[in-house]
Amino acid sequence: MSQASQYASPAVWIVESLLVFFILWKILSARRGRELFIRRIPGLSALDEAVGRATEMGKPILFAPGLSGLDIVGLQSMAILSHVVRKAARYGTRVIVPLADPVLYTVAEEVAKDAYNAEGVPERFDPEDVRFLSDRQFAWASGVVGILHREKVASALYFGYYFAESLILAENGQMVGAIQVAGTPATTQIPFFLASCDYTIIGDEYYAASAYLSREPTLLGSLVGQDLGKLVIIGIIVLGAIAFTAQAVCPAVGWLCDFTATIAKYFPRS
Amino acid sequence: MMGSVWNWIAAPRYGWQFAVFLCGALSLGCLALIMLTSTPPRYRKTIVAAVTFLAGLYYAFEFLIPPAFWPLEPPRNPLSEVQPLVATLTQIIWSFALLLGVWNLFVIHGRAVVKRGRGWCNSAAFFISFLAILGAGLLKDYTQGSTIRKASESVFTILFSGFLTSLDATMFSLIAFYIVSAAYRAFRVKSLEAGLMMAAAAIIMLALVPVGAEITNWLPQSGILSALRVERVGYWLLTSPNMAAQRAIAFGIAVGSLAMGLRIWLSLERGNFFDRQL
Amino acid sequence: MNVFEKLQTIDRRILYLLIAVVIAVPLLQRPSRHPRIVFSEVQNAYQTLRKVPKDKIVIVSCVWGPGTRAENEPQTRAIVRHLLREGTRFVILSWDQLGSQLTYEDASEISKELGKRYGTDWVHLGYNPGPMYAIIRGLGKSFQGVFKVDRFGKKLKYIPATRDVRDYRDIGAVVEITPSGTVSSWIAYFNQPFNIPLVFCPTAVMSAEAYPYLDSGQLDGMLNGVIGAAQYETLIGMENERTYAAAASWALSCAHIFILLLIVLGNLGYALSKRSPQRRGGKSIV
Amino acid sequence: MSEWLVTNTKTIALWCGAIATFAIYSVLYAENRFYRLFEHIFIGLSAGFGVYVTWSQVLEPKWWQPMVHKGQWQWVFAAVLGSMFYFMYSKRHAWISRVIFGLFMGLSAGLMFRDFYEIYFPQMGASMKPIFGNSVGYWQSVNAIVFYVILISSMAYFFFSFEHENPIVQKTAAAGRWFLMIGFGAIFGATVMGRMTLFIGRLNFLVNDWWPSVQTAWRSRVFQAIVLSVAIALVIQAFRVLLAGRKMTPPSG
Repeated sequence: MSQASQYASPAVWIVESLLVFFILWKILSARRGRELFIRRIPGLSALDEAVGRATEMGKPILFAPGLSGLDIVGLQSMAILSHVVRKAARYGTRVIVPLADPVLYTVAEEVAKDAYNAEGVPERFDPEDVRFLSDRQFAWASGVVGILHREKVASALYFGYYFAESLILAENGQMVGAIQVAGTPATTQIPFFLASCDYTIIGDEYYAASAYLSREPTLLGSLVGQDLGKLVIIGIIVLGAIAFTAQAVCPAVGWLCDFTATIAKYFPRS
Repeated sequence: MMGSVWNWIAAPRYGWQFAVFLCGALSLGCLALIMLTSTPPRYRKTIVAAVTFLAGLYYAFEFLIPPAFWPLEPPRNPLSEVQPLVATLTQIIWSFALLLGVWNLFVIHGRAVVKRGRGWCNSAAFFISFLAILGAGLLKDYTQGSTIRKASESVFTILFSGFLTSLDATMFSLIAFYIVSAAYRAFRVKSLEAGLMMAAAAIIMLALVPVGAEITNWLPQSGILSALRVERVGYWLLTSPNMAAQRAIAFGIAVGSLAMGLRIWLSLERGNFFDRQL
Repeated sequence: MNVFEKLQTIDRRILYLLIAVVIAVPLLQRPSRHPRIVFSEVQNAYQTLRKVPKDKIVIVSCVWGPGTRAENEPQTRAIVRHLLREGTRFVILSWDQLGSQLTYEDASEISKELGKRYGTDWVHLGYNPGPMYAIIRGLGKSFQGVFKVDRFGKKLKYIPATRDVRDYRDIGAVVEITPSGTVSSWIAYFNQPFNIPLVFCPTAVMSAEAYPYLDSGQLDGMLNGVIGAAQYETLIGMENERTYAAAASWALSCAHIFILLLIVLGNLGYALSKRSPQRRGGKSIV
Repeated sequence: MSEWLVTNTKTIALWCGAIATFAIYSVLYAENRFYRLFEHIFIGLSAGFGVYVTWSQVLEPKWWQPMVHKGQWQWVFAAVLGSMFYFMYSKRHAWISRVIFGLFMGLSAGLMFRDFYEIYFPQMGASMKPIFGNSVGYWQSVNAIVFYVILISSMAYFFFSFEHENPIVQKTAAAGRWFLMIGFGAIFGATVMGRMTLFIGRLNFLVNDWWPSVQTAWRSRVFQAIVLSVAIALVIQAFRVLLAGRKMTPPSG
């Protein structure tokens, strides 16, 4: 497919501006101090349990961001890492972070360092705990499997973009008896995490994670804006469904035909 | 006027001119870096935010502004024309980062080898295999002599198709085993959710193999009852409920990643990494 | 620990050994029995290729290489055998350097066995580096403009099988045998615009992607992985031969049944035992 | 030596592949030294190969060649930008690496508008189905209704900004989670076959490619001696493990 030849149609402008508007509006109103509510996300509450267990057992925690690079998924993973490292730093529990992307590795190191600083224990940070393993999918997986067994990790947290290696890691984590929590936007890997992990957060709960963990007004506002955005999408689909149904019921009405043709043009079915 | 100056600067240089321009550009780059190092802390965040915003603006405008809006004849989006260049440039800059990761590997394994602690042989094996494949690869590309070239080609083939691809494929195929233990352990009907997941998986597994299809072979091939044949049910599960559920997740992720992207682009993101004083 | 609890906590190593045996035995023993049930998409693929007029040619496009040989080679062999038996001329395109050699060897072996001749009954066009969409786009307008010579460098206009193939009007069907997401190029640039039947032979992993296309009728048939190949062999009357496809499809069938059996055993143990399992991981999947 | 290497490349590669295969599969029993060694070899090889590929396929043709051989001196700025990553090792100037991170974060964030269109607009389009009408069959109607029920209830589950206390919302979201589980089960079931064929592929390699060369090698006495000594070493090791009662990774059900 040639990418460069496609440009935003008016429909794209309308839909994307609506979404951007709702998200920014809610972020700004939250920053001005409006109280916002978000519901409980069980898998994320389990993160604290995982840190607690590792502390009790005196064993390290593994935090694997999958194959994510320095993109939106990877940065979200770093936000969760920051939370975990801070919690762990408080109790002096090690967090091992194996990475598959050289650039994200540098970010992860900074994030870990910052978290130790924020807890006032910068001396506890061991640079060897944040390691680059390999940017090759299964070489990375083989390395993580090795760490899981050799370091006898008590808790394994998988947050980031995962491909087929998800099950390899989760089953080996299961083998060493680690408590496991996972979250990924990769829909095809969620079933395997569900099968092998103790807690799995699914779909865009992954994107809600940083807001839920930090209770930062900006992030909470964004989350509320996202809900409005989802309503916009549902609205569009319902509208489309009504139009297509109406056209199927009375196929002879000219303007209905034109309208559905316009929808089909702006929402091409690939 | 501007155009001719630009053309003069951008023209290829050879010989001593090349050396002068290269050194000039290098010094200019270093100067910029030195200026950056002496930036007062209160401007640093602004610089980072500005770079982030401008970089994002490029791809945003490239997509959002159709060719008709640009005052150009024939109508075109000039940002799209430089897209290959931007792609190459980012790829090259990104490539320079590779050594960051390799450096980290060297530090960790180098320390292990020097200390001769437990498992230092493995770290030595890391260095040997690293150097072997890199050396063989470069030797085979840059030598003319037929013996060395042929030998390095052989070594490269052995390391690449012998080891690397086999290790890759075998590691991948481990999933065949893990999927068995995962299914066995997880698919217990302890809750409605677990039961539904198990039932869907079981039906599809039956539907995909002919042996499974024999179970409902007594049902007719056509007519209403045929919809109950296991291969039809499996196909329907995959295409209808599964597709709807996956779309629901996809739309949530779509908005979630849009919001996250927006926060990063506009430097609204919060968290230790983003809040830190630079 | 009573029997029911044991049923729930079989050592994983035993499971691994068993699944290895379940898969290896049919592969090594090579039973001749083919699947009795043939899925409708395989049936449709067979009918599509059978109905190709004898004055038209079939394009067999092979994207696979050694990496997915286990799945794509049996598909290629079954399709080639069927076409040779029907007496429908075909050309093989390969998009993989090593795959090009493999597909040539497969087709020559079958053609020798059936007493057919290279050049009159089939032609191999060698390795094409791509880009795939550009070549596909071009061949509908001028077949011999895109492909000039066969694998041995002989001009297509001097080869009896391809002499009269000019454009899409002389092409009866396309078979795409692939381990990756290449089928959309054929649909978008060739089969949809020129209304030419398309048979899709993906690896099992890629097949999920094909269902929407099958649903919308953009694909005229599909051989899903090695099981599809075994079912196709049933259709072309090889149901009593000891083939790799039959063995592999048995291995896969057995593996599926084995996993289902394990699930049943685990649940039986769970349902019959009073106490819940001790291991935390088995507690709940949610 | 080099001649022997060149003539026997294929055989050596086969044997290396077979040994690597066994090494990785050994982790199925328990993590062990053999696996550990090959894990490190794997990481070493992929790092070395990564550097080689980055040089030979990106930096050499796209950066070095144009700069040095085609006189495009401007490319040197790319190296300056690339060097900014390495400021992270400096305590005082670490923030400069943030500038280049910012560049990449910005680029990936800027792509979100296009990504949203390319990935999700077609899905929205495909989700607009007529529920009934003249040209809509009975079965199509049922499927469309099922589709909307699942889509909307599953999306309801993903609303975060209000507590699911209202019974209607609660029920809808709970149903949404059930439907999601059906979907995940379907993905799980559909993946099994593909994963099993991966193992079939490895088995094929061992049986069809490697085993013939074992049979050839078996004719030589040296090889027989090697196999015998390896076998004896393995048996001794196994006994040592058993006698020492060394604990392997505990099995789990």
